[in-house]
Amino acid sequence: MFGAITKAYGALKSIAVGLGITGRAVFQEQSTVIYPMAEVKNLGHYRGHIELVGSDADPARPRCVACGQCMDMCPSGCITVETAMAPAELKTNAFIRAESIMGQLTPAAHFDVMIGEREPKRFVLDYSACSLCGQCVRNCPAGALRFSTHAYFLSRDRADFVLDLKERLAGQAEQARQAEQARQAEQARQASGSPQAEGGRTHE
Amino acid sequence: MSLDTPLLSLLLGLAAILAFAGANGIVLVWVERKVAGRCQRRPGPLHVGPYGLLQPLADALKLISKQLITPRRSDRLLYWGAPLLSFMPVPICFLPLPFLPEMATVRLNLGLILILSFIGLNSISLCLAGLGSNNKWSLLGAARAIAQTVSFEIPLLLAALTAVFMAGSMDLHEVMAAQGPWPWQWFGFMNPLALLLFLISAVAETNRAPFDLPEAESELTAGFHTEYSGMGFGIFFLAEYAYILIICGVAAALFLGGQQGPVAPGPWWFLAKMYALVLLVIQLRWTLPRVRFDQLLNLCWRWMTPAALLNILATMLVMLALKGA
Amino acid sequence: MNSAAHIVYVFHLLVILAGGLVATRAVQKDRALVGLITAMFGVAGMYLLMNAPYLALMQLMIYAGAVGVLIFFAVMFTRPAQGQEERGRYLKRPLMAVAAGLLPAATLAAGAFLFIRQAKAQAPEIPVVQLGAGLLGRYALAFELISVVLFAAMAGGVLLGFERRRRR
Amino acid sequence: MAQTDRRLTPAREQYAPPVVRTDVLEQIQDLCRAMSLWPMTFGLACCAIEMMAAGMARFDMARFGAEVFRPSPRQSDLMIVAGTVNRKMAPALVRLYEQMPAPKWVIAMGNCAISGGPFRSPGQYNVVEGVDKLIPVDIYVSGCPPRPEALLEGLFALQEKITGRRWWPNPTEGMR
Repeated sequence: MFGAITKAYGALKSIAVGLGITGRAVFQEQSTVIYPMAEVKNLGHYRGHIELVGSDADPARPRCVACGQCMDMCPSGCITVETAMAPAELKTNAFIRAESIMGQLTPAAHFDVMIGEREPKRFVLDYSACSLCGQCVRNCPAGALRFSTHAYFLSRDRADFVLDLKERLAGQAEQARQAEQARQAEQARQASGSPQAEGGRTHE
Repeated sequence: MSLDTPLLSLLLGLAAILAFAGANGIVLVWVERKVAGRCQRRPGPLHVGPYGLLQPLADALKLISKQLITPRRSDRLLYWGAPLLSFMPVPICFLPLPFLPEMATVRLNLGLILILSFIGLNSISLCLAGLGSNNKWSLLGAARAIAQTVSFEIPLLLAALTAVFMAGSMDLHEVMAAQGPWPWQWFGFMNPLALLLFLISAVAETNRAPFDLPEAESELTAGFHTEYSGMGFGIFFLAEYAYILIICGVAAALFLGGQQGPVAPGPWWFLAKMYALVLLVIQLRWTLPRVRFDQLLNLCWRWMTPAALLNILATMLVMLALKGA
Repeated sequence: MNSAAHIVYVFHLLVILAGGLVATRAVQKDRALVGLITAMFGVAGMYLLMNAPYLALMQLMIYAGAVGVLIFFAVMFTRPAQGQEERGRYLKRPLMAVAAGLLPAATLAAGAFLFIRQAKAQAPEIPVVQLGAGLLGRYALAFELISVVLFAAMAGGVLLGFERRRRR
Repeated sequence: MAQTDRRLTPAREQYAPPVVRTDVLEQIQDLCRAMSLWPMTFGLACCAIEMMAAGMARFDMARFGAEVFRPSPRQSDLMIVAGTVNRKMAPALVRLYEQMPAPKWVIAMGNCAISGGPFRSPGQYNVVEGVDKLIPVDIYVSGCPPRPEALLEGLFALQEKITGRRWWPNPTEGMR
């Protein structure tokens, strides 16, 4: 009898404790990001699909030397690089050493690529097959690949996920150029008068 | 229920009750989702209408416009009769609830029995849904619903009977009148065990979590309403919310003094108590995990039924002693 | 009795008859049970018409609510596979059904005619207190006997069930 | 591999058009449908974790009326195919889709559901290369897995597809 009463008391107490927890949660601060109205802050370390990196001289032209290492490395075969000979004026005498994981197993797989000899005609990424393993970025000898923060990539058509990264790079360079122009115009306007607090968006 | 009641006022009353039940269902769905969100530190429905108030409306209209599917080889009559039967007793159950002195169109001296007997019919509709769907999950859900409601009706009735003994009447108005305005004059304060038993078995009777075994989603897909799409499912939910309100109203009248209150007694006290209990039931759902079936039946037969019997005995003895003194 | 009461009476009568017909004639057991519960509702309506609301509600609560649901429980687990319902025609069965129906009808009729009284236009409603006093006082023995009979019937049902299972 | 594989039978559509049909009514209905997309509790692989995250406190799909994860296909409007669909799962997926009452929508979430993702390779015998071979897909949300907000964006895109306009501010505008 006494045992039953203590057991019932314990059960009721646990219910009360549970109600207390949820009851307190009602008045606590909510942990929700009101997403489309407020932006998510930790996108900086999101690694989306890969992008080509523009060369230092011409941001619209990829750094890629079309060695094909990324194509070899990709476990799901989602990268296709079509190679073309680069214009003669870009040709340098520097070499970089391409080394694959496979190369670590068989040392004979090292090979040297001349910078500026070849360039990608098309650099096609089928993002819908990618598993974001990052082997391509890690193994690129020319440092020509990076991860994007393109986190919200969706479409009504499956074919949209096949990206021509070279075209994208050109578009991005154009956008960056326009943004730079706009920024310079703004600076000029600010310098001429009406100083304004600059409220830039922090994340890329 | 004499026959000389003018038909028009009867129809008007019925329409008012149905409108109240429908509006109540819509509001309670919103409240439930908001409370669920708040309990988990998220806002709940927010963007559809101000504070998400139009959310249940959108849901209702969407449910109405969904395709209605009758499963092949199901029993058409039972299948579509079940949701209707689950909602039909609702207006009758609202009748004896002491909302307003005038609005209680039929002041039965058996109000409590009326409510309890018609609430019991809900389990029949669950059975019909389970049998009519021609679906194993529905059948199992219906079987659970029966075992659960039939078991928990006993402590529910015994706990209600305790309050009836204390008041000496089955009319909810008279039970209310037998209690005083202050909380320590309420039956729930004088006899907290009865209130507790009544609330627990009320939650079990209305198939709410933590006793929502007839629709346990992790085990039975959606239990007895697995096969119902669109408004078939919507009516079940409307009925469920109506029953929650009714049983909380009964608890408020029996144990919390109903319209009696410290300042300005009146129907608002009753409404406030009823909705406070509904909020408690909703919060319970988002607090406690679902019990296992054997735990459920053990709780009923090994704990609550003996406790209710002992409680009713003790109440009688105390009343006799008080009478003798 | 006014005409409205007559209409209601006929309505309840029809409900009872229809329910009974479905209960006895339906092939599927679940439909038969729905018929039975419909008939119970009709009977409850009759009680209400006779100004005995307590009895009517008890009829709903205990017979429609509890007993009907328990029969549902039994039906649910004895349901044969689809299309394998028993459809055999036996001569014995209707005879037995008629006999089973006639016996209580005859007993009731005999009682009614032996102890016939003038039907009152409007029966007075008997308060619950009086009902309770009667059941625990004057009619206590009859009340308990009914319980014993019910208990015996239930125990018999359980025994038969065990017997059948053992034979399998 | 061949399309004649009986385990890769696409879903059949059975849908009776509504009896009453007027433009205004249709618009109101579409709005209501878009604002209460109840998804089915249906996760296949790791993307399902992100789907759950989208329903949890940080992102809270409930704000758009889409938190009612229904366990029964009969009561759901939206099938979020979150994860790898393999051939053994394909018939179940098709059946669940067929059991949903019209109107119904599908979001293919994650690269596996879109195209088989990393499992797509010549000669593989196991993974369905794209759930659109089985059921009609409305919105593809790419990623491996997509972020929870990306699923929310997928929900908005679906709402846009249903009603013809985007209802919420669009922070992804500059993100191309």
